[in-house]
Amino acid sequence: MDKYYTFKIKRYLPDENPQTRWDEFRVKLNSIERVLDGLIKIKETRDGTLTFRKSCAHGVCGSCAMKISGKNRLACQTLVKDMPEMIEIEPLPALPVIKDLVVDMSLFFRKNDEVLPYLINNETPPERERIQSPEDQHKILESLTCVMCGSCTTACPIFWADKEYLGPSALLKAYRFIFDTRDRAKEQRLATINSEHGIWRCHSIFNCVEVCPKQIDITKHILLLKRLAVKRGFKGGVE
Amino acid sequence: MEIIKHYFDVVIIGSGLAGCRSAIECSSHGTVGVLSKLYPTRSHSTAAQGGIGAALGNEEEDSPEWHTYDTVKGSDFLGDQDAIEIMCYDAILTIIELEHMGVPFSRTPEGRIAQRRFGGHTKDFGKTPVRRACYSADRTGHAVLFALYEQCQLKGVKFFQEFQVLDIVIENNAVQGVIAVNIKDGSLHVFESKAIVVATGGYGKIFKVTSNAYATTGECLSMLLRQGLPLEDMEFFQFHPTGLYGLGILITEGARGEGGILLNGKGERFMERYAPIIKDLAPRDMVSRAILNEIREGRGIDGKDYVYLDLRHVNKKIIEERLPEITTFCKIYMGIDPSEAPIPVIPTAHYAMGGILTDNDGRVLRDVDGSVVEGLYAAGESACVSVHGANRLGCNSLLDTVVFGKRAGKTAISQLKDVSKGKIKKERISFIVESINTIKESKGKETVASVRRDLQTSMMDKCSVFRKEKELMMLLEELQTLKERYKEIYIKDKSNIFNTELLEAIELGHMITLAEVIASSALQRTESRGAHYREDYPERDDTNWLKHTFAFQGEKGIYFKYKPVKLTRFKPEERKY
Amino acid sequence: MRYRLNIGSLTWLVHRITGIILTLYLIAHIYVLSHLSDPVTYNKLMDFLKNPIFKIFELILFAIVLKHLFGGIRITLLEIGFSTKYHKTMSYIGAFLVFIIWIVGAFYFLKEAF
Amino acid sequence: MWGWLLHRITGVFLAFGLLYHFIVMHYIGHDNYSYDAVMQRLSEPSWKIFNVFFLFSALYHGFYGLNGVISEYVKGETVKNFSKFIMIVLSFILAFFGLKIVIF
Repeated sequence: MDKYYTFKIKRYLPDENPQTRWDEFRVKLNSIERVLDGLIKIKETRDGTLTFRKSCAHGVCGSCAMKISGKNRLACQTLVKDMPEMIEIEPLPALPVIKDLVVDMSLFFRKNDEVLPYLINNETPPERERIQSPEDQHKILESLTCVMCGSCTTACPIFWADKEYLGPSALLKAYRFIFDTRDRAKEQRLATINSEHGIWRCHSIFNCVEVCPKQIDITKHILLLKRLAVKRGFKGGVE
Repeated sequence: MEIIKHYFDVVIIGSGLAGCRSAIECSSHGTVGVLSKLYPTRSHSTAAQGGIGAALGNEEEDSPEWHTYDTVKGSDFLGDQDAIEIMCYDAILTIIELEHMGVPFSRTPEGRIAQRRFGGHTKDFGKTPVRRACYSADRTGHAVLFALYEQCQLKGVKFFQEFQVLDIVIENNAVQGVIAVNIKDGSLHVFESKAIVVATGGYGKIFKVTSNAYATTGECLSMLLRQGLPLEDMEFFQFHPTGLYGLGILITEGARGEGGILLNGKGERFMERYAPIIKDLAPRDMVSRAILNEIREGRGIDGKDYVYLDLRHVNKKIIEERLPEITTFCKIYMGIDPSEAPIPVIPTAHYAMGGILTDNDGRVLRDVDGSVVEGLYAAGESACVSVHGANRLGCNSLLDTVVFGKRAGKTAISQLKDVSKGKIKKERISFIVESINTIKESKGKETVASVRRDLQTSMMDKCSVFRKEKELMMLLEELQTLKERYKEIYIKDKSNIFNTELLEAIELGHMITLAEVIASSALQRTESRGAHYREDYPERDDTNWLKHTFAFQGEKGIYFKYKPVKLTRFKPEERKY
Repeated sequence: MRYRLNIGSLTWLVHRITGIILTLYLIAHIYVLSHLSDPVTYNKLMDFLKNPIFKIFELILFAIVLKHLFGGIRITLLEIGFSTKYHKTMSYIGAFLVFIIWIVGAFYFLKEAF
Repeated sequence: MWGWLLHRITGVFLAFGLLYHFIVMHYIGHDNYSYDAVMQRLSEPSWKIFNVFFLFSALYHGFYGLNGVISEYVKGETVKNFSKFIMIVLSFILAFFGLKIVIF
C-alpha cells in the first residue's frame, strides 16, 4: 500500500542566491521503499539539481549517510514506513557542506589515517597463512564491520566542539588493529590514541552507538581501549 | 577551463579489489595514481559476501586441478582453460598473500583460514560438494577490499577520490593517458602515463533488477569500444538466483552453502529435479533458470513471481556466526528473521562475464590475432581473460580480481621501461569538453531518468535469463530510439560542483552503447550456453559455437569476429550436476 | 546544531553543566570559609546567609551534587567494565535515585531549617 | 592517562567524602555553622586531615574537568594554553587559602 510522505530537504547550492534554503517535496512511496528511493524519485521527477551520494543501496558501502529526522542514518537503510509523515533531511553535521546533502569527508578520513589503519608486521611471512585462533578473530569481528560511513563521528558532541578529537570511527579502527594478534605496532597505535585528543576525550555519551548502521557498540570498544591503556600504563608497556 | 596536469608511471582506473591489488603490485616500482568515482572502500567489491575460492584444503582434501575442472565445467566449456589453470593454481599463493596483508578471514579451530561449500565447487571432478570458499563471515568482499586499500595506504599509493574518467586516450596504438573531472569542483584533470590499468568492474546497472551498485555503469568499456577495441563474450551476463524480492539485494550463495534450500509454491525442494546430485549448490545459471521455470509454470509462492530460500532448519548459531549480514538485510528490509521465516527471492542481474579482451597477463589485445595495445591493461570484472566463459562459479570473481589484478600490475611494471611517456593533445581535451557542454546546454525535453528507466526495463524484459530472437530484434530497435532520445536530454543542474545529473547523463550514453553490444551479441549467438539461454535454440552447439565472440564498433554498427576456445585438458561434455 | 537529544547525550550534558556549577561553588565555598580568620565577620556572614533564599540555593545545590554524583558513578561503572548494554537503564536508575534522595534530604533539611 | 585515572580516583573519594561531609554538617547536632562549632570540630586532627584530602581532591577533580571542557571548547592553541595556565594558577591560589583555613 502506498503512502504520501513530505521530504523537507535542506538545500545548499553554491551557485544560486540564496545559497541555502529548505525545499519540500510530496512523494508517494510503498512500504518497502526507503528514504534513498524517495530522494531518487525527487531527483528524477521533481528537481534534477538535488545532489546526494549513493552507491550500493543496501547499507554496505556507507555513501549515503545523512541526518534524517534529527539523527544520523543511512538513507538506503531507513525505511520510510518507520519515519514520520514529514521527514527532515540534512547533511551530516559538523562537516563542511559541498552541495545539498554532500559533505566534504576528508577531515573524517584524515582522522582514520592518523591511527595507521593498516596491518604492520615486518616479520618474514610464514609459508602458509599466519595462524589466528577463532577466538582471537572473534575479538576483532565486530570492529571489522565498520563501513566508515561517518555517521558516528559526526554524531558525537565532542567532535562537534573539538575537531581535533580522533572520533569514534578512528578509535574503532585503532581497536581493530591493536587487538589483531597479527599486528606488531601496538605501542605506536596506543601512543597515538593515548593523546589529549584520543580516547580520553570520550565521555561515554553513546551517540555513536545510537547511529551506527551496522549496530557496532563503539563505546564498548573505546572503554576496552581505555582499560588497555591503563593496564599498559602500570606495566610500563609490557604486554 | 584551466586544466590541471599530472604524470604517473601507472594510472589505475577503479579502486575495487582489482584496482587496489594492481596498485599494490605497481607501487613498489613506479609512481601510481588511482582514480575512482567513489571513496575506495565504497567500491562495489565491498558488497561481495560469499567467499573467495582457493584449493587450500584447510577443511577437507582439495586440489587446484579439481578447482580447474569445476571452473571449466561451470563455464560451460567456454572459458580458456590455460587462463583458468593459471587462476586456480595461483589462487593458493594469492589467498595466503591476502592473509599476510591483514585480511581477517574466519578461522578453523586450528587457526587456519576457514572454508565453506559453494555452488559448483566439487571434489574429484564433480563427485560431491567441497569446502573451497575462504570466507570472512558473509562480508568477504568488505574484508578483502579494506585490507587491500589499507595496504595501498601503507605503500603510499596516491588516490584521486570522486574523479570521473571522461576519456581513455589511445593514439597510434599506445596509451597516452586519461582525461578526468574532479566531481567535487568540476575541475578538469589530465593524467599522462606510461601504462593504464582498467579495473572498473561490471555494468549491472543496465538491467532494472540488479544487485549491482549505482556506480557500476561500465563507461570505460564503451570508451574503449568507441576507439575500435573489441569487447569479448558480452552476451554472457549472470543472474544470481537468490536476490531479495523487489529489492535485488543479494542473499549470498553461502546461505545455500550452509544448508539453505529453495522451495516453490508447493513446498517442494524443486532443485532435486534440475540437479539431482548437488541440488541447490548447482551453478548459478542453472538455479536461476530453474527458479524462473518454476514461476513460469505457475509454481511460484502462492502464484506470485518469487520462490522461498528456507534457512529455518539450519542451526541458529551457524546463521548468527557465518551469515550475520544477510540476517540483518532480511530483518531491516523484509522484517523477517531467516532462522524463523523463509526468504522470498528471485534471480537478479549480478555479474558480467564479458568485458575488455585481455590475455593471461592482463594486457589488452586490439584484435583476435593477439596484437597488443601498448601500455593498456585490464583486470577484474571489467576484463575478460575469459576465465569465466559462459557462467561464473561463485567466489571465482573475487579470485579473478585478485589474481589478474596482481598479474596486470606485474606486467605493467615489467614493461615500463620500453614504453614512452604519454602525451595528450589539446584537441582531444577540447573535444571532450565540447561533448560535455553539448550535453549540458541541450534544450531537449527528455530527462536522464526516463531514458535510463526505459533502457533498464527493456533490457530486463528482453535480454535477461530467457532470450528469443524476436524479442532481441525488438530490443535492438528500442535501443535505436533510445539513442535518438538520448540526444534530446535536458539537464537542469548547470553547476560545476558535484553535478551528479551531468555525470549520470554521461554514464547513460555509455550504457546505451554497451546495451547495444550485449543485445547484438546475444542475437548472433544461436545456441544456449551457461548464462546465455535462447528459447529458440535451447541446445548447446559445440561443433560451431565453441568459440568466443568479439564485438567491434564499426560505422554501420556492431560486427563480430570469433576465436576458438583454448581447450587444454578437459574435453566438452554434457553438463549435469 | 539541531540534533536529537537522547538519554546518552542528555546525561552527559547534565553531568558537564553540574560539574561546572560545582566547581564554581567550590570557589565560592572557599571564599566564604576564608573569613574564619576573623570570628566577628564570619558570624555576621553566617547570619546573612541564614535567610531562606540561601536555604533554597542549598537545596538546589544538593540536587546538583546528587546528579553529578550519580552521573560519575555511571561513567566509572562503565569504565571499570560494567556492560555497556545497560548504560541507558543506569541513567534512568540514577535519575530516579537522585530524585528520591533529594526529596528525603530536603525533608530533613527543611525541618531543621524552619 | 595518569591525569584521567587520578580524576576517577578523586571522584570516588569525593563521592564518599561528600556524604560524610553532608552528614556531619547537616544532620548531626544543631546549628553547626557558628564560628565556635566550626573551630571546635577543626580542633580534632582527624577532621583536619580529612578536610585537607577533601580540599585537594575537590580542587583536582573540579579543575581537571574544567581542563577537559577547555581543551574541547576553546579554539586556538595559544588561547587554550593560556586559559589552562590561568586555571592552574587559580587552583593553587584556592589551595593556599583552603589550607590556610584548615591549618590555622
